[in-house]
Amino acid sequence: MKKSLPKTIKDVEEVRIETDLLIIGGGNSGCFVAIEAKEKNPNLDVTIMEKAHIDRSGALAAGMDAINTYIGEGETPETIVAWSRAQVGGGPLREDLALNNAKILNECVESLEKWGVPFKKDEKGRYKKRGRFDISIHGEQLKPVIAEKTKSYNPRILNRVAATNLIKEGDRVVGAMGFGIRDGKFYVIKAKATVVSTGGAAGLYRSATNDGTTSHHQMWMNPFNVGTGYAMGIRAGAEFTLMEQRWCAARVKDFCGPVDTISVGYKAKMINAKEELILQTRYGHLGGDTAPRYIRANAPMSEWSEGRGPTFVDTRHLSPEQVKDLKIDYLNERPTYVLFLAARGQDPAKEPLEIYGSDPYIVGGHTASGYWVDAGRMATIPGLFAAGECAGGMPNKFVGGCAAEGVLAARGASKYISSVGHGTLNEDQIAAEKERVFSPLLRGSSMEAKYNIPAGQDPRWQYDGVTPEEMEERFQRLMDEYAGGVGQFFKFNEEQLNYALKHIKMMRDQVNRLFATDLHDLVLVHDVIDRLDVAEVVVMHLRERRETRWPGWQTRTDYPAVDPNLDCFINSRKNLKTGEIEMFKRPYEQILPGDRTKAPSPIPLSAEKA
Amino acid sequence: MYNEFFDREKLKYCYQCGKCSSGCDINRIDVSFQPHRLLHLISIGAADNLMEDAGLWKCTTCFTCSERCPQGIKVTEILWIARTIAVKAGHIPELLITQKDILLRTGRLIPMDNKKRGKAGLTAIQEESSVVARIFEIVEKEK
Amino acid sequence: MRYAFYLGCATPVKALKYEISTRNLAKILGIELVDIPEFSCCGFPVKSMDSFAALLMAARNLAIAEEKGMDIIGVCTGCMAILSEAKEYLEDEKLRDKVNEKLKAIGAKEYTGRVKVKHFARFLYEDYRLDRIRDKIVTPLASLEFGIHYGCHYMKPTHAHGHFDDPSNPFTIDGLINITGAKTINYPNKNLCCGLTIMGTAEDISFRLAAEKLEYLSSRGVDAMVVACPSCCIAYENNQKLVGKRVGKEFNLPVLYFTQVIGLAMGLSEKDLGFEFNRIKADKITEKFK
Amino acid sequence: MPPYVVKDKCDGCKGKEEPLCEQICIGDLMTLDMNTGKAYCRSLRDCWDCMSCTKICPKGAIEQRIPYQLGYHGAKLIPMMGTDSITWTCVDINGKVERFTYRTRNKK
Amino acid sequence: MKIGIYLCTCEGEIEKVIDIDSLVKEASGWSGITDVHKDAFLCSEDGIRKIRKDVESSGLERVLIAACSPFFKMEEFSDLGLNKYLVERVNIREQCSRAHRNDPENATKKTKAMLRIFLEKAKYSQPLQPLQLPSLRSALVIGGGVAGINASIDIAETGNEVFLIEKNPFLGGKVAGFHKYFPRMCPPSCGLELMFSKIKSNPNVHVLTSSEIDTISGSPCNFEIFIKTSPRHIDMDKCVLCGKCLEVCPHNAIVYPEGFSYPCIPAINKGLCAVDCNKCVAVCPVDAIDLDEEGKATNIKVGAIVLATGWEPFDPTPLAEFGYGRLENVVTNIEFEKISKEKKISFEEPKKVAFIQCVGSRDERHLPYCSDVCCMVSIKQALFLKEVNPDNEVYIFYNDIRTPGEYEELYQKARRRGTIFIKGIPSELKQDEPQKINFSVFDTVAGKRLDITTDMVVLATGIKPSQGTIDLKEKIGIVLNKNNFVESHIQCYPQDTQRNAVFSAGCCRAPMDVSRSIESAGAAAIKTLQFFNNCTEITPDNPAVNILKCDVCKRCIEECPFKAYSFDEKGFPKSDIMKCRRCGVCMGGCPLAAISLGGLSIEQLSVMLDVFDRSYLGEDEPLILGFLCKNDAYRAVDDAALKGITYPPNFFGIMVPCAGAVNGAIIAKAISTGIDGVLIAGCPDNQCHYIHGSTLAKARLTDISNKLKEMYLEPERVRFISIGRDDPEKFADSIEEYVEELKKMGRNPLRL
Repeated sequence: MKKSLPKTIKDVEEVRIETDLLIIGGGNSGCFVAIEAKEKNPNLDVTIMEKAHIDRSGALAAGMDAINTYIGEGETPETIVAWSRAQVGGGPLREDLALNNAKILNECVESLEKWGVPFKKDEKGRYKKRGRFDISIHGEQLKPVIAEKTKSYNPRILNRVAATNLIKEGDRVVGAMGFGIRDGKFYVIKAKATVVSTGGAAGLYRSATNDGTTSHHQMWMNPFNVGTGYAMGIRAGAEFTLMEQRWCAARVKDFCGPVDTISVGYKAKMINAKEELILQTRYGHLGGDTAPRYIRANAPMSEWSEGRGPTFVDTRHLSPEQVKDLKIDYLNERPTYVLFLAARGQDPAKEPLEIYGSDPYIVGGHTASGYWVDAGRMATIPGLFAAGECAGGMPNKFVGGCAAEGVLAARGASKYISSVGHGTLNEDQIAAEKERVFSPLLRGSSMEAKYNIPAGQDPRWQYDGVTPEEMEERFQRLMDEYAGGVGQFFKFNEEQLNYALKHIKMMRDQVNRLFATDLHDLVLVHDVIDRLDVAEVVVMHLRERRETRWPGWQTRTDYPAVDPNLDCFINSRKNLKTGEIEMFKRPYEQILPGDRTKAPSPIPLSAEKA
Repeated sequence: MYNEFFDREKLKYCYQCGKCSSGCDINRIDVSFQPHRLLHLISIGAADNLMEDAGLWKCTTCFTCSERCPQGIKVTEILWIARTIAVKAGHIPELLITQKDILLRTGRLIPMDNKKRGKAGLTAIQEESSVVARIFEIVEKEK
Repeated sequence: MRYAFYLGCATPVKALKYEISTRNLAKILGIELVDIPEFSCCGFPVKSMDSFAALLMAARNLAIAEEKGMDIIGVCTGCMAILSEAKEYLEDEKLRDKVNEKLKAIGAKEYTGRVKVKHFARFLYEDYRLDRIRDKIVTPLASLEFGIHYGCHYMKPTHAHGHFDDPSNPFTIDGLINITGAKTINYPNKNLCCGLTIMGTAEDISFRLAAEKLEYLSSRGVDAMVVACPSCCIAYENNQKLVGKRVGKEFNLPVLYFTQVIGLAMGLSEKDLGFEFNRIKADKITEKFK
Repeated sequence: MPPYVVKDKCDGCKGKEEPLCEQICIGDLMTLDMNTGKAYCRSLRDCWDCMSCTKICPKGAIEQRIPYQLGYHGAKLIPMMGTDSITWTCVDINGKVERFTYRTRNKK
Repeated sequence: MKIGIYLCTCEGEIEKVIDIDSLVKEASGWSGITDVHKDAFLCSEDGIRKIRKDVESSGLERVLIAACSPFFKMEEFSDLGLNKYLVERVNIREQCSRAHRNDPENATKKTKAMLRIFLEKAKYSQPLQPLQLPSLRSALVIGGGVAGINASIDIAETGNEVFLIEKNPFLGGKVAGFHKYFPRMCPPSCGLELMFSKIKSNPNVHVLTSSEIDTISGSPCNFEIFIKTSPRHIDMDKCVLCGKCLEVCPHNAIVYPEGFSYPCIPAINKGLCAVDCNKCVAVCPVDAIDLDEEGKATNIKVGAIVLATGWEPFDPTPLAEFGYGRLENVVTNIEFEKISKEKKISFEEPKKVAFIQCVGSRDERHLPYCSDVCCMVSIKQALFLKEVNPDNEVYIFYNDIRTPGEYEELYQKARRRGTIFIKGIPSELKQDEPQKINFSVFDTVAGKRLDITTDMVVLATGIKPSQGTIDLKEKIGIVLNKNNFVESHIQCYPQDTQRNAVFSAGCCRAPMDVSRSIESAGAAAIKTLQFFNNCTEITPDNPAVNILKCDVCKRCIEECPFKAYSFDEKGFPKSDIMKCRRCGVCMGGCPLAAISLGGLSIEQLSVMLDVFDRSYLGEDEPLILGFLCKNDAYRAVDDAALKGITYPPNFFGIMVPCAGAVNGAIIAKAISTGIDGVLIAGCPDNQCHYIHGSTLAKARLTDISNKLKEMYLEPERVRFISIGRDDPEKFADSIEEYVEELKKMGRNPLRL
C-alpha cells in the first residue's frame, strides 16, 4: 500500500542511523567510493543514500557506449592531463588533482571489465580505441554491474532516500539529512565522514527541445541530477570553483543526444548549410577537429546565429556496417536515439545528422565546476568530501575519471575517519530541517481539505500555491533568456545577469509557497529549490568573470576578449551570516611544463612503426 | 443461431437418471413424451428421427426438468433448439406458420385492437409492425 | 419511480382487466409506468423458429429501455422470462457484440447490459416491499381464500431470474395476497403448468393440464384462482368452458389477477380493476366489499 | 519521452506493492494504480527515456515512444533481455525492421 | 580444471550408430580435458572402478558420463569418488544412438554438440553437501475417526510418539454413530473397541479430545503446534459413570458416552447449560463436575503430520423437490442409521421404504463427484430392513449401482432378499396423506411411469469434506482441490499432500468407506515412517536467490506452488529447504534471472547456450532447443527411444525439473543467439507434479511469443507442448511437424 501523507509535522516518522562513511548519491563515483572503502576496510560501516535505485541511477542509468578517458599504449598520465588542459583552452585547472586521478585511472577502468562489462577489442586484443583517449564498450549493463559489485561488499543501501542538507557541528560536517521517497520518513544520518557524489546539475536552463508537453526532459544529462550536492554545499558554506564553466555541448538536434559518438567515433565532420567543414574553415588556427571542446561545442550555434544553419555532422561516408555499429553504440548509451532516427525515417548513410547546442549544464566531471577540494577530495569544510562531478577543478573526467575520483575520495575519507570520532547532532538544526523538508507536503495536504475540486480535474493547478512544475518552468525560462541559454546562443551581459539574479532572489522568496500533494511531488519541490541555489551561484560566477575565456561555455557580449588578469580560479563561498555569496580569486598553478593550449602528441610506438 | 453459444458440452454429461421425465407433467399425461429420451437421442446424434416426433411440440417449456437436472443440463433450452432444427428441416406445425405470418405482418403475436382498447378506456398503442420482419430479414441473410 | 412498462402481445388485447388494474394500482402506489410505443414482441413465439431471431427481438427491447434510461416492469411472465434469459445470454461479450452489430443493421440502439427486468409482482415484493403495501390497505380481504397460480416463467428458469422465489414451493405472490388479509392455500399441483403454450400443438394435453388445476381448486372451494400472467389467465378463464367440456365437467371458478385482488383491498372500484372483463363473474367476492 | 504501459500485459509484478518498473525508474515516475493493480507513468513529461523500465519489465508490457513534437508516430524500439545478451528490434515509420544483438556481460 | 569424459558404447549398441572413436579423438583435443575414455560397458564394476581410479589418480574435478539416460543406472554412477553434483550424465543413447539410429552421421554430430554443452555445464556446477537434519520421531494426527485412530496406532506401534487430537469429546468419528458397517455388517463397537484398547495400552499415543489446532509453525522434521483444548467440565479420574448428571440435566447438556466410547467419560456442553442451574454439580456423588473449568493450551513438537479430518454428510435441504425437512418420513441415510440403531421406528410390521440414490452427489450444483459409499450404504440398510422383516418392501431408485470388487456380493444378496432396484430418479416428493410419501418416477428401463406411495423415503446423501479440513488449509499450508478435498497426486502419491511431511488419511482426501479409510491410514502411517527415516539427509539443492541481482519484486513468493518462500533477515526472498520441492518454478519466473537451483543454475543454462554449435547439422538445418520436464516429457523421450521411435536430430533436449523452471531470459538468449526454435515440454496441466508449473510455463511462453510477434519474428518459434509420460508418439510427431514448420519459416534471422 502507498504511504498515507502526514497532516502535521509530528506525523513524520524519524529514522536515525549512525555510520562511519556516508555516501550521498549511489551513481558511478558513489559506488566506487563504497567499493574502495569496503575493499580497504571491510569492517567500515558504509551507508549509501540514493534518490533512485542504485541498479540504475545517475548519469549511467541508460548505459554507456564508451570510456572517454583511458591511457592506452603510447600515453602517460602526463599526456592525458596535458591533453585535458588543452581541451579547456589551457585552463585554469587543478593539475595536481588531474595527475593523481590519472595515476589510478586505468585500474578503475580495467576493473569494470573484470566485473563483467564487455569492452570492444581491436585485432591485437587491446581495448578498441575510438579517439585518442576514448575506448568503446558495450555498457548497456554498466550501472547494474557496478551496483552488483557494490552490493557484494554489503554496505547499507538506502534506495529512494533523497538528501536535503548536511548536518554541521561548528564548521565540521557530521552527516546529512533527507527524506524517504517511498516511506515518507525523515532520515537523520550521523557520519564520521560524508561524501557528496550526487552528480552534476541538469535542468538549470530550459532545453531547446523542451516543448512542455511530453518532451520536457528531452535533454542530454540525466534530468534527475539536479545539483543537490552543490546546493547542500553552498548552503553549508563550502567553497566552490569555476561554477561559470558551463558545459554547453553540440548535441543531436531535437533529441539532445551525445555527438562525440559520431564525430569522434566515426570521424564525421561538422558541416553547415553550405556544406562547409565548419571546424576546418573557421577554427583551423585552433586545430580544426582537435580544437578545444568549447570551440567544438559552440561552433554549430555560432553558425546558426550567423545565419549558416542548419548544421550537421556528416555521416554520409559511413558504410552500412558502420551505421549498424553507430546505432549499437547509441543503444548502449541513449537507446531511444535509434528510435528517434526511426521516427524520422532517417538513414545516417544517406542524410547527415543535424546538430545543435544543448542547454548548459554544471557538470564537474566534464568541465571543472564544483567543490574546491584538496588532494584527498576533502572540501573546505572538514568531514565533507566530493567525488565525481561534484569535485571541482578538474575537467574531462567522464566515466573513468569519475570512478577514479570515487576511489580517491574514499581513500581521503577513510584516512580522515581513522583520525576522528562521531560528532554530536544539533537537534535545533535537525528540527528546523525537518520543518523545511516537509512543510510543502503539509501545505499540500491542508489544501486538499481546503478546496473542493470536481472529479476528473487535476486539483494541483487550482490550489492556492505554487506547484514545483510551475516554478521550474518559470526559472528555466529566466535562465535561458537572461543567463545565456541555448535560446540566446549562450550569450549574455552584465545587465541580463543582474536581471536574472533579481528574479532568482524573488523566486527564492516564493519557495515557501511551493506545495506537494504526494512524496513524488515533494521530490520535485526540493529539486527546484536546490536548482535555485545552484543557479544563483552560477550566475554570480558568470558575472564575476568579466571576459570571454571559453566562448560558448561562457560568452560575454560585453567583454568579448580574454583578460590575462583573469587567468585564475574564480571561487565563491556563501557567507552563512549575511547569506550573501562572496566571490574571490585563487591563483592557477602550472605543474606540467609546456604550451598549455597544445596537447602533446603521443609517444610514437616502435610496434606501430614496424 | 446462438446455440453456438449454448453449452452443448453439458448434454454429453446426461447419465439418463430420468429425473426429467419423472418430474414432467406432460409425461404423466402422455407417457410417449420423454425428455430423457430426447436428450439421449440428441447426444448420440440420432436427432433426425426426432424431427417428425410430435413430442418436440408437446413441451410447455415449464422448465421443471431444467431446474432439477443433477447435471445442470438446460433440458428446455435443448428442446427449444431441437425445435428450431426441426423447423429448418421443414417440419413446421401449422400454428407456427400462422404465428410467424402474423408476427411478420404486425410485429406482435396478437394483433393490436385499439377499438377494443378504446371502449375499455385504454389509450391506443401504435405498433412497431415492421420490426420482426426486419429481424428475420437479417437472420435469413446470415445463412 | 419511473419504469418502462412492457405490456407484451397478449395483455393489451386479451387481458384488459390486467392492464387496467395494473395501471390503476401503480397509480395509487405512486409508481410511474411509462408506455414505450417502440417495444415489440419479446421473442418468445419466435424462439421455436429461430433462437437467434428471438434473442435479437429481446435484445432490441432491452436496448430501447436502456436507451431511455429506465428499467423494465412487465406483467406477462413469459415476456419477463424471455427478456431475463436474453439478459443472461448477453452477459457473454462475444455474443453481445454479434447481437449489437445486427441491432445496428436494423437501426436499433446497442445494448450494453445495464437494464433490469422485473415482473410487476416481483417488483412489488422485492423493491416496493410488503410493509409499504400494507400501509395502503383500506379494506382488508379477510374471509377470502385464494389459490395462487404462479405460472412457470414467473420464477423459472431460476438462473435467469437470479434465483428469485422458490420454484418447488413459491411464496412471493402468496405474500402479496396475504398482505390484503386474504388467505391463500398451499395445494399439491400448485406448480402445475397452465399448458397454454402447447394449446396449438397438443391441445388435448394442454386442456388436461388446465383441467387438473381447475378441478382441484374447485374442489377446494376457493373464492378464486389468482394469476399473474395473461397466458395462464387465457388457459384457465377464457378456455374454462372448453376445458370443462373436454373432461366432462362444469367449472365456475373465477380467475383474478393479483393486481385486481390487491387493488380491491386498496379500495379501488370494480371499474378501476376491470372486473367487468371477468368472464367468470367474481360477484361473490365483489358483493362482500360493496 | 514517455513510457506507455500496455494494460492487458502488465500484471503489476504480482507483488501487490512495488512493481519492478517503479523500483527501477530513476525519476520515480512509474507507479502502481492501486485500483487496477497495473503500473502507469505518473508524469509523461518527466521521463528521460533511459528505458530501464522497458528493459526490466518481465511481461514486455512497456513501450517507449518519441514525443510527437520531435519524431513521427509509429516507430518502435523493443529490447529483449537475455541472461547476458540483449536483442533490440527497431521498426521505423516506413516499416523497415532492424535488429541488433550483442553481449551485455562477459562470461564469468 | 581437470575433467574426464567417459563414453560408453553400451556393448556396441551405441557405437553401431555413433562414431565414438572420432569423438574420443575430438574431445581429447578440448581444453581442460585430462582424460577421455571409451568403455564397452561403463556401468559394469570394471567400468566404475576405472572411473574411480582416474578420479583418484589424476584428481578429476568433473566427470562426464556419456551413456544412457540419467534415469538408468543411477545407483551405479551415484558414487564415483567425487561429489555427485560434479558428475554430468550425457544421454547419448536414448537421445542420439537410439533416437537417430536411421541417421548415424547426424547422430554423431549431435552427440559431439551434446558433449560440448554438458562439458560446459559441468565446468560451472557446484558440489553440494547434504545437511544432517534428523526429523523428530513424533507425529501429529488430526482427527479421531477410524482413519486417524488407525494411523495413530500404526505409527505408535512402530515405536514412535503420536499425538492424536479430536475436536469432539469422544474418539470414533462418524462411524461410532453408525448402526452397522459393511461389508461384514458388524456394529462399530466391535471394531472400535479393539482399536481403543490398542490406544489405551500404548504409551506412545497421547489422545487429546475436545481439542483443536490453534497454530502450526516450524517446518517439516520440526513442527511446533499449539493446541486449544476446551473444558470437559467432568474430571476423568473422579467420574464413576453413575449417570446421575444425565438424569437431572434439564437442558440435555450432558454428552453421555456409549459403552465402548473412548474416553468413556461424559462431557458437558456448557453452551446448552442455563446460568447457575448447577443441578448436575449438586447430584454428582464424587463431585467430578466443575462447571468453571477453563480450557487449556498445549504446545507440542512433531516431525510430521497426518490429516484425518474426515467428512460431513451432505445436507439435502437445497434440493427442495425432495421436501427434506418439509415432509414427514423423508430422512437421510445418516438419520436412518440412527433410526435403525436406536430402533426409533420399528420395522417389525412391514413397511414400504424407498431409497433415492445420488442425492446431492454426481450433481454439478452440489457434489459434482460420486460419494463412493452411498450405494453400499443403501444396500446395507435395505438388507437391514429385510432382516428385521422380510416383508418390508424396499425400493432403491438409482442412476448406476456402484459396488466395486466383492461388494457385488452384497448387491446380489440385496436383490436375492427381494430389494427392488429401479433405474430412474424421482423428481418430486409429495405428501398427499399424512405419514405417507407419494411420488411418481419414470422407470427408464421399462420406459414406464410408476406412481409410488411409501411409508418412508431415505435420501442417500453423499460425503462432503469436513469444515475442519477447510479450516486447516491456511494453518498447515496444504492445497485443497476444487471440491475441498486434500489435493494430492492421486495416482502415484495419494497419501502425500502438496506439503512435505504432511500426509492424509481417510475421507479428507476423497470419499471412502471404513475399510478403505483404514487402508489409507496404514499407507499414511508408512509414509510418515519413511519420512522419519529418509529425511535425516537433506541436500541443499533448493533454489538460491542471488541477492546482488534481486530487487524483491516478490514474484517468487507469489508463484511458488508450495509457499516455500519467505523473507530472510535482510529482507530478500529465501526458499525453505524443507518446504521446497525443487521444482524451480521460481527460477523460471524471476524477472531478473536471479534464482538458481542447486543442480541447475541460470548461469549454467546461459553458458550452455554460449558453446552450443548453432550449425552442428549444417547451416540450413533448423535447430530446436528443448527443455524437458523431468517427470513426464524427459521420460517420454526416453521411452520413444526404447520403443524404437525416431525423430529428427534437429531436436536437442535439456532436462529441467519442471516446465515452469525455464526462465524467459534463457529463452530470449536462445532466440537472440540464433536458435531457430525453443520447445518447452511439460506435463498436461492437471497432471503437473508441481500444481501450476506447466500452466505458468505456458503463460510465460505466451508472453515471449507475443514479444516475438512485436519483433516481427514468428511467434511460433517458441512453443509449449504437454506430453504425458506415456505418450512418446505424440512427442516424436510434434518434433517432426515442428521441424517442418521451422523449415518453412526459414532460419532465425538472428542467427549470425
